[in-house]
Amino acid sequence: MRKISEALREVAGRLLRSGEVDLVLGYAWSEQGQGTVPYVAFTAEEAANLCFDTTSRMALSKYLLQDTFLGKRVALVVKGCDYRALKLSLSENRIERKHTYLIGIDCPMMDGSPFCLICQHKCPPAEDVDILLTEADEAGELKASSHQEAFPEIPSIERMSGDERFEYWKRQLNRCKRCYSCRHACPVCTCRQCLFDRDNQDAVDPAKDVLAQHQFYHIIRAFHVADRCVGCGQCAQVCPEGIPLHLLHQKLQLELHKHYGSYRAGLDELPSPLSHAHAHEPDFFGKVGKQ
Amino acid sequence: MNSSVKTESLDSLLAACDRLAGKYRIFAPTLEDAVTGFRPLDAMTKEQRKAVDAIAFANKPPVTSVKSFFFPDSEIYIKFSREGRAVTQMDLDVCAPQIILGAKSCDVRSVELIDKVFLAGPIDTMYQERRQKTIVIATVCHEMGDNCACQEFGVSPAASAADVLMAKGCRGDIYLTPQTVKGEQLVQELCTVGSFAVCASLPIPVFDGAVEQLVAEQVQARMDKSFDSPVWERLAMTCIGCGTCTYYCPTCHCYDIRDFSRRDQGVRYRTWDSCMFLSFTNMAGGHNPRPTRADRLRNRFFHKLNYFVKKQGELACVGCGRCAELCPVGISISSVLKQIGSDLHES
Amino acid sequence: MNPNPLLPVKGAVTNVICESRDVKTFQIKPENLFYHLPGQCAMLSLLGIGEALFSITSPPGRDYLEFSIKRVGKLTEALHQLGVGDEIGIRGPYGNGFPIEDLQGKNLLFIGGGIGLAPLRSLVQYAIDNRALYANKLHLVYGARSVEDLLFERDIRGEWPKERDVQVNLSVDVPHQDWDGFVGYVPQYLEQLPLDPENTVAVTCGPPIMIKYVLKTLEKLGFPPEQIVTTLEYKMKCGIGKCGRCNLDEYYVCKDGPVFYLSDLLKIKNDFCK
Amino acid sequence: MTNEGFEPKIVAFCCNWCSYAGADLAGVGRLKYPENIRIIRVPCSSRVDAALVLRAFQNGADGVMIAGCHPGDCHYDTGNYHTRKRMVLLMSLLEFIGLSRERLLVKWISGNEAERFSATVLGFTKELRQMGAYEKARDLRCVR
Repeated sequence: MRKISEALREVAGRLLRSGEVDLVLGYAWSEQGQGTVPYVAFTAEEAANLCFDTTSRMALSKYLLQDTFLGKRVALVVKGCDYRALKLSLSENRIERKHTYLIGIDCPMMDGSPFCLICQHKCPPAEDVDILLTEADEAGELKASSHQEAFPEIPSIERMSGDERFEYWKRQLNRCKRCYSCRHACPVCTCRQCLFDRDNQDAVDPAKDVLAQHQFYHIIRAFHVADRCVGCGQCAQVCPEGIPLHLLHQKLQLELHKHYGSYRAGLDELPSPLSHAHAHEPDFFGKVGKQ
Repeated sequence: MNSSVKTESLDSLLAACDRLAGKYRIFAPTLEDAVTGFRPLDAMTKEQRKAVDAIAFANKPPVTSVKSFFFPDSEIYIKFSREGRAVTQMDLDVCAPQIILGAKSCDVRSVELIDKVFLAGPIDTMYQERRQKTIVIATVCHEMGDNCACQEFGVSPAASAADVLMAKGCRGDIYLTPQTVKGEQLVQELCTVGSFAVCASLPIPVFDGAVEQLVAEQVQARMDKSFDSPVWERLAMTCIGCGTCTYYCPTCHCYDIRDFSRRDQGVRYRTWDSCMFLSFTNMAGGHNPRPTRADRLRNRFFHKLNYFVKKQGELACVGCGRCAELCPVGISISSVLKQIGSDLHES
Repeated sequence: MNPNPLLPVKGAVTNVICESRDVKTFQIKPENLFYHLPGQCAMLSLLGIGEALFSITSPPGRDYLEFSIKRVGKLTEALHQLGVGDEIGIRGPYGNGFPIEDLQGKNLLFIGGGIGLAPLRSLVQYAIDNRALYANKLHLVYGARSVEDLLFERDIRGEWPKERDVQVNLSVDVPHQDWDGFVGYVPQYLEQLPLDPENTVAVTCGPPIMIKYVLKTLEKLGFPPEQIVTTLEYKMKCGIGKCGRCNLDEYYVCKDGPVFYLSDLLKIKNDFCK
Repeated sequence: MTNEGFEPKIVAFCCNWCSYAGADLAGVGRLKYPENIRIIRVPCSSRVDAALVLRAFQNGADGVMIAGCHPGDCHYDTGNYHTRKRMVLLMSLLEFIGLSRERLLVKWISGNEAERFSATVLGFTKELRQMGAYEKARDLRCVR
């Protein structure tokens, strides 16, 4: 990733020196040897710390919703999936396009993420970003041919019996501590006040040892991002307990595409499938009884 | 008093523990879905049981610390039911005696730091009972993991104040050295049910203290100087505001008290809370003394490196490296110390 | 085996006084009455709904405890449904209370805002009950949003003005046809009153915004920080200095506070009335 | 495992314009349907989102029924279109996570179909008696 990192540093330095942007939001090497972590460069000298490689996974668009970035002109590094998440926030007027300078990157496929194995949108559209950095000679071809191959756990869970599936998810969800890093890292989970943040509400309480509450939180969150998930894989990546949360989102998206046609959040036109419904859509609960 | 005993392998120690299962609930660190953590010994699969050796003697602590054995993530302390206006409180199940097999010295040290809060002033009896009923067998670390910084915080990887110290010889034989009355009593019980031989010395690696130790008062002073520094604003720009660092830090002990009820029945319970969440200090009128992420982040590190020193005289960190490993954006005690330029970490 | 400090003790509501449309004063008799200082608080609890810390508004020495509660949320809503004879959980006393030794032999200037009069009332009544120790001038300046929001009518317009050398000045934010008193905010009212900082301690309690400006005005009037005492309002859950949320720098407002001298507060880095 | 004497608790969200009217008509017409059902009247079947269904199961329901107008008859035009879209996804996710899909029943019952309402409730109750109590999504802190 040397070429992309060098190009990134050069672009960032130029932008900061010319004052075209107030800061550059990208990635830098982490002292703890975790690969790269999000990094903010304010000056040209700090731009030299910027780099990009196959560990630059965290989607950065959600940061711009924070008030620390309000009103600032930000240069933002966006891979394919990041751009899709950013496009959602742009379409909801949560981020001003004119306050952002988009440094698109032809993504070299992050390591450890099943999504990248079948990703067909590694590169943000050239006309929508201000500059596009590619590393032509390393264009990785698809490592997996089908969704099943990239997410083998989904068919294997589906083949389980009802009780086995329950035991599998009970073991996983019982490890959940509700640290909410899955929600905070998810670039499309962007409500101003989240259902799970409101005080004194009865819907879910923070008890860490009640499976029913964990089920509630994870099913509802999966529902809220069902037609928004852009497949960045961060929900499972940041979970300290290694719970494969991305499977819930992928399973829901598979069902959505099966019944209502494929829809790629952040790419296809709005409105998204779950925000509208029509007579011509299939009916599963008609006179003929259960589907 | 503390004569060491020896057994030829960890399996024979585990076998002895199995025979004590009637009296104690025994926990050991193992793998579950590629995540390390303490699990009940009697509920482990064969592979999990085999994995105990590697994880207990690894040079870094498991993801979840021993804190949850004394300060559980959720703990019901009132169970009630109501008929008309009369409320009756049902009694709760008492905590069974338990053995933690394979804790790290950094985790053992972190419990001592939490003791300073929960066992002082109006004693937290729930915590106290669990402390009294738990026997900790700590392992000896032979080398430091990549995120480990225990020696910087005055924790010796090879010596801790645990009830029993456990070390592994070169041929896989296990040495147990009791260090407290509870430890002595446990070792005797183990000897009666397992094949142990009394032995003299315990092969503990010597750490020559090459690593220079942080002085609590100096770190506190440097933090005082950096209160208004832009460091906190900068760190808060990439922090995503989740609760991972607080829930997995072995010295974090903040909690929330909540009620759950349904018609005429309910419980009041205590559960972990995180100072990184907005609702931690949000008041009924909407007033919040720490409204921004930078406020909350600064408060978290001040509690560990400044307030705790002023109140208890010690840094509230044991250098276990969990924050460095688990924070999605790489913010940790050592990265903060570097940024505020503590004497050891010149930035 | 000492009891679990978080367990509430049973208490019975013995009287309910409606102070205003959203404030009620509850008289509670706990099973074992505990002695408390003026300015201390206690945790009131309704099992299944929640728990919160309220200042004790009755002075020490009574065989009951009084709490004035403003309806702002789920628990206070439920508390407002309580009637005489109902059961309530209570634990305490918590907090350090007012420095009653330092206040002896001094003129006392009480500045209250809205529900903030509740903790002050405990101190005013205590001073009146022990007039020998607090023989000097007692001066209360109390403001509320409207005439209907003025609390403790029986005291501020009944008993207290009758006492020797006690002056009560009242203000409201919103004019009202049969109100001839001062209209405006308490800090503005202070500037128009003849206040002499000599041998006087000012004790103020109210919403953070009011405390911020009252402190500025008191400083302008020449009150040194050592002669200004205030209470702070933070979210509290345990009340015993352990659950970690009510900290102001290294002090826990529930244990090292809620009463502070301004001179101590000025040493604190965090803005205490943000 | 049919444990005799077990009576399932059913939470039924009935849309105010059709199914609730159907239930009413069943009552007026003296049609018998088991009293296991607890009817919650909702303005439209699309008022019921995943959170309500899960909370019903959390609080002790053994079965949840959502009854709405036939597609095309919705008082708000597209209400039941959303319901069916949302519920088919919820059912598949419940199944995926190991909870039972059969305990969530969605049925279109119009205002005059009283027999269909009581038959549906009768059938659902029988099925649930067969399946037994349901603890997998229940908050077990309050057992009664």
